[in-house]
Amino acid sequence: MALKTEEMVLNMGPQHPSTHGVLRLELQIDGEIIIDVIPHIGYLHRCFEKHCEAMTYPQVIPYTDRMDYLASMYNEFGYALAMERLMKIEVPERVEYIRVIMGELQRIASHLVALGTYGADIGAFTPFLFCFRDRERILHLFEITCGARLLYNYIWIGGLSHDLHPDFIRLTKEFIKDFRPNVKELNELLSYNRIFIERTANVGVLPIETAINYGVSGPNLRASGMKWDLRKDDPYSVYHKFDYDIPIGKGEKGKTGDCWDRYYVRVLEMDESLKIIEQAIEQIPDGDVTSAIPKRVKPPEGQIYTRVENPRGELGYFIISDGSINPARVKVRAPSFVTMQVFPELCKGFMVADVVAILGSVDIVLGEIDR
Amino acid sequence: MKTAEEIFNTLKEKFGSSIVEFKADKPVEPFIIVNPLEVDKISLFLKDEKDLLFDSLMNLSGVDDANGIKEKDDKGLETIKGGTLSVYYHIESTKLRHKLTLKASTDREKPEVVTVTEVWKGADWHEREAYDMYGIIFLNHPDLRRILMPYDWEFGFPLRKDYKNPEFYQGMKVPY
Amino acid sequence: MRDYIYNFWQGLYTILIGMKVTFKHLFVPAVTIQYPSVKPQMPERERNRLYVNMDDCIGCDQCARACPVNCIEIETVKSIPGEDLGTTSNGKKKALWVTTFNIDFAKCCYCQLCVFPCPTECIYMTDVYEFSEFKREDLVFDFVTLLPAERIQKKKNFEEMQAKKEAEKIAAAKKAAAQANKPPEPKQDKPDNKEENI
Amino acid sequence: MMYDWLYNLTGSEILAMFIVSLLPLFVFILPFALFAVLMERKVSAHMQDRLGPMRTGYHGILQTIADIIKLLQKEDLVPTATDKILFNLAPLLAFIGSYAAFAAIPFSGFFIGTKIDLGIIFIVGVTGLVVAGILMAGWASNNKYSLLGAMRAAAQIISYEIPTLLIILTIIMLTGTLSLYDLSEMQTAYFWNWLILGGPAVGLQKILLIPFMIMGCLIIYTSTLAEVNRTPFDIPEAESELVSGYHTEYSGMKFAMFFLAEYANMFAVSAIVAIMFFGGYQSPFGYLGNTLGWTWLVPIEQFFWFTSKGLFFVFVQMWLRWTLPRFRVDQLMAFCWKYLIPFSFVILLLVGLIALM
Repeated sequence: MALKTEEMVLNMGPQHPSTHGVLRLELQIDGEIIIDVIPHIGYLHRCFEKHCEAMTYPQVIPYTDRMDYLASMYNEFGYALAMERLMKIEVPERVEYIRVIMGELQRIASHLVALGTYGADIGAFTPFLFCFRDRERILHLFEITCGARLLYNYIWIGGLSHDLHPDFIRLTKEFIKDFRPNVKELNELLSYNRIFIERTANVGVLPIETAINYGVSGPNLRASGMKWDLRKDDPYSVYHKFDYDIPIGKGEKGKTGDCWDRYYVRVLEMDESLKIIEQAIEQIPDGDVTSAIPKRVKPPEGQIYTRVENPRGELGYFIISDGSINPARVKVRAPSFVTMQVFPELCKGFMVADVVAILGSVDIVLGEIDR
Repeated sequence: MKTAEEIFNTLKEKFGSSIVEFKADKPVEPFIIVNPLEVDKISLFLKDEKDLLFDSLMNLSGVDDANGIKEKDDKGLETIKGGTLSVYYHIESTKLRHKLTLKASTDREKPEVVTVTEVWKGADWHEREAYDMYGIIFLNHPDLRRILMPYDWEFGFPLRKDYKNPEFYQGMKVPY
Repeated sequence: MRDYIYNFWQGLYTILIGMKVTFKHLFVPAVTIQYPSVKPQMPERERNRLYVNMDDCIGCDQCARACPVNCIEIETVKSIPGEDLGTTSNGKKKALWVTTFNIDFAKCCYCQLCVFPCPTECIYMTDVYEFSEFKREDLVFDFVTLLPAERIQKKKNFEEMQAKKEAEKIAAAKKAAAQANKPPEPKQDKPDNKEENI
Repeated sequence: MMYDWLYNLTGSEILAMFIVSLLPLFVFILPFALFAVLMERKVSAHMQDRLGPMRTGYHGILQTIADIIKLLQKEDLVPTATDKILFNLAPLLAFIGSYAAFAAIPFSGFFIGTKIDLGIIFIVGVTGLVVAGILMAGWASNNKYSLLGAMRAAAQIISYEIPTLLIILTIIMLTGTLSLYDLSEMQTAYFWNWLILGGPAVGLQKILLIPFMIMGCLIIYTSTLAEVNRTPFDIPEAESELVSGYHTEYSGMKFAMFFLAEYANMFAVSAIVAIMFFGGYQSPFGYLGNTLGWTWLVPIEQFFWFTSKGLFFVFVQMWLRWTLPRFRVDQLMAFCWKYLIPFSFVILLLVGLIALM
C-alpha cells in the first residue's frame, strides 16, 4: 500500500497560552513543519475609531490608553503630540521633560514584558517573573504620579494631569540603580543561555528590504540592521537634547534580523532608555504643567499625521478635524498591526515551536492590532 | 529631500490628468489628490524614481468625507447619498527622508480604488481594513476579506458616517 | 570538531551560570506581599472608586458631560422659592435638588476626567478598591442623600409649582389675550435630564 | 529482608508478597508525590522571588492535599469524539509503568519490593510502558495538540533510552551485576567507594575511571531527565506550544494519574542515578547504628540516605526546570543523537578498556 501523507491544519488560538492575547493562527503543517500561516485578527476589536467620532478630543485619551495597554503612556504621548501640532500649542519645557521620562520608563516597562514573556514562550519561566518584578516598580512610579497603574490618562493635550510626585525623582534614581544589575542577571540567565540561543538564532529571519517594504518599524526593524529611530530621525519633543545610541541587530549569534537579534535589541534599548531618563532627571526645569492646557479643545479644520516611536515601533495618529469638537476621523497606525502582516513570511519553513518563538520576538499587542 | 510641491510638479509632468490637485490651504499637511484608478502606477513611480524613492508606506487610511446629501429617514437616522469616500496614503522615503500624502477620492456608491499591495506589501492589511470599515473595493487586491469585523458581518460598513447598528447579531441583542 | 566541543562546552557553561543565578535567588527575600491579609499602601493620588460629597454638589452636570463612557447619571429638580438648600463648602449657593446621582462602576473607566471640571471639588477618587459584587446592578452606586420619599416630594413640589406657574401664566395670558389677542408662549422649563447614550 | 520478615510474621506467602508490593505505593509514592508537588512549588517560588502557596497550613504545607481533594471532586470529563477504551486505559498504563519501577528499587538493605537479579533491565523495560500510555492518551484524545505531544514524547523517550542503556551497560560491564541490590552493596561503607569516584576499584584504575564516571553520570542524568519529560526536555507537554501536550483533554482523577506518574517517575530516575553512581542507600560516612551497636537503626539510616539522595536529584531536576528554556524537537533529537550517544559510546569503550586492565 502506498503511503499517503496529508497536511494538517492546526488552529492555534484564540485561546492559547502563547498567542499574547486573542489571536488566531491557522497553521498548515506538514508534521511539525509550517507550510503556511493565516492570522485571523479582530477578536479584540472595540471600535476605537468609531468611538472617537462620538467623543470630544480630550475624551479620546482614555481610549488611546486601551489600545497598546502595555505602553499606554506612549499612546497618549502620540495623541497629545498630534493634537498640539494640529492646534499649534506651545507646550512648557517641563511638560516635555516629564513626558520623555514617562515615555522612556514606559518603554522599559513594555520591553520588560516583551522579554519576560518571550522567555516564557521559549520555556524559561523564571526570567518572566524577574521582569515582572522590575516592571512592578515602574508601575509604582506611575501610580504615585497619576494614580493608575496601567491606563493612565496622564498626558493631556497641552500638558499633564498632575505634576510629578515629590518622591518621584528619588524613587526613579533608586530604580535605575537597582535595575542595571538586574539586566545583567537577565542576560546571564536567558540571553546568553546556549539553549535559548539555539532556539532563537537563525529563526524567523527578517531581511531588511522585506521589513521596509512591509512597513515594519521599531525594534523589529532595528534588529534587521537598520538604524531607524523616530526619536532621532523624525525628532519630536525634547529628544534632541539627550545623548543616547540606537542599538541595532548585528547578527551576533546568527543571521541579522533573527529572533535573537530582535530580543537583544530590546535588552540594549532598555539601557539606552535608562541613559535618557538619567539625563532628563538632571536637566528637568521647573514650571507649571497645566498652564498650556486649552479650556476648550476645538482645533481648526485640517488634518495631520503624527508619529512617535512607541516601544513597538512607529505609532501614527491620522486625525482629521472638521472644525467641531468631535474628531471626524482618527486612524491609528498601530505598529503591531503592520508587524503582524509580515509574520506569515517569517514562519514559513520553520516548526510549530518556532511559531511561538517568532510571535514572541515580534512582540505584538492584540489590543493595538484590533483597536 | 523634496517638498510636496516639487513632487507634485514632477508627478504632474509625468502623469498629467491623473494628478488632480495639490492642496495646501488647510493646516497642517499639504496633500496631492490623485485619480483612484491610477494610484498603483503613481505609487510605483514614486517608489522607483531615483530622486523620490518612497520605499515605505507609513499609513493608509480610508476616510468618509461625508460630503454628500444628507437625508433623514422617518426614524431620524441619517443616510448619505452621493459624495465621496477617500483613501489617504502617507508615504515616506527612509533613504531621502521626505514624506508625502496622497489622497484618492472615489464615488460613495461605487467605491473603487486600485490596490498598492504590489508596490508596498504592507498595504495589504491596511486596505483590508479600509474595505472592512468603509466598503472601499481595492481592485486587484490578492485577498480582500473583512479583517477586524466578523467574516459574516452583513450590516454594512461600520465607519461610514451613516452606519446603523443592527438590532440583533446572530440572535444576540446588540445594544446591551 | 572544534565547533562540536565548543558547543558542548558552551551549553554546559551557560547552563551552570544560569543555575548559579537561580540558586542565588533561592535566598533572596520574596517581593510578594500576602495580599488579603497584608494590604498594600495606596499612594495619595490613587485613582479608584469615585466618591461624591453630596453636601457640596450643585448638580451642574459637568462631570457627566466630561465622562467618556457616560457612567454618571444626574437628574436635578429646581427648588421652589423659599426652600433653603444651604451652601457648598466654598460658598456657592445651591439652587437644584439633585434627585438622582448614579455612578455605574461597571462602566466607569477610572480615567479621572470627571474630577477636574467639578467647580466645587465634590467628586473625587478614593483609594477604595475592593468592591466587587455578584450582580451587575449592584455596581450602580446611588450617592443622593435624600430619602426616596423626599425625592418624589421634591419633584412633586416642583411640578406643583410649575403647574401653578403655568396656570398663572395661562391666566395671565388669557387676560393678556383678552386684552391684546396675543397667543401665549409656552415656556420650556424641564429639569435637566441626562439621556443615556448607548 | 522485609519479605522474609513478613513471611515469618504472617505465615502466608501471598499476604507477605501483597504487603511488600503495596508498601511503596502507600508508604512512599503517594506521600512523595504530595511532597514533591509542594517542593516544586516552593522551589520555583523562591527561585523567582515569590513565596508560593502560603494559605493552607503553615507555609502552605497542606496545599497539595487540597489539590488532590479538588481533583477527586472534579468532574471526569470524557470528550465525545475520543476513543473511550484507550482514553480510559492510558493514564492507568502510564501510572502502572512508573509504579512498577519501584518494585525493584532497593530503598534500604532491608526493604526491596522484589530482589530480582535483572533489576536495572526490569526498570528500563517497565518504564517503557509509559510511552505506550502516552501514545494512547495522545491518540485517543482526538486532539491535534495531544497527538503532536504524544508523537514527540514517543520519539523522545525512545531516543533517550539509547544513551541511558549505554551508560547502564558501562556500569554492568564494570561491576558485573544487573541487580540493583548488589550494585548498592558493592558501594558500601564510605563515599570514596561510590561509583562516581571509581567504585571499589583501587589504584590507577580508580583514578582513570573518575572522569568517565562523572561524564557518564551527567549523561545518564540528562537522558533520564528527557525520559521523564522535564524541562529542558519537556517538549511533549510544552505549555507554550502544545497547551498541555498529551494530557490536554484529561481532567479530574485521570489527570491526577498522569501527574502522579510524572512525579513517581521523577523519583524513580533520580533513584537510579543515586544507586548507580552515588552508592544507593549506603551512607557516605558509615553507620551510626553499627558504631553504637544498634543494628535496628541501620535500615532506617539507609532509608534516610536513600531518600535524601533521591530528593537531592529531584531538587536538581526542579532547579534545572526553573532555570532553563526548552529545546525544540529537532534540537532535542540532535542533542541525543549527535552528543549523548557518541559520548556514551566512547565512555563504554574506554571504560571497557580500563576495566580490562
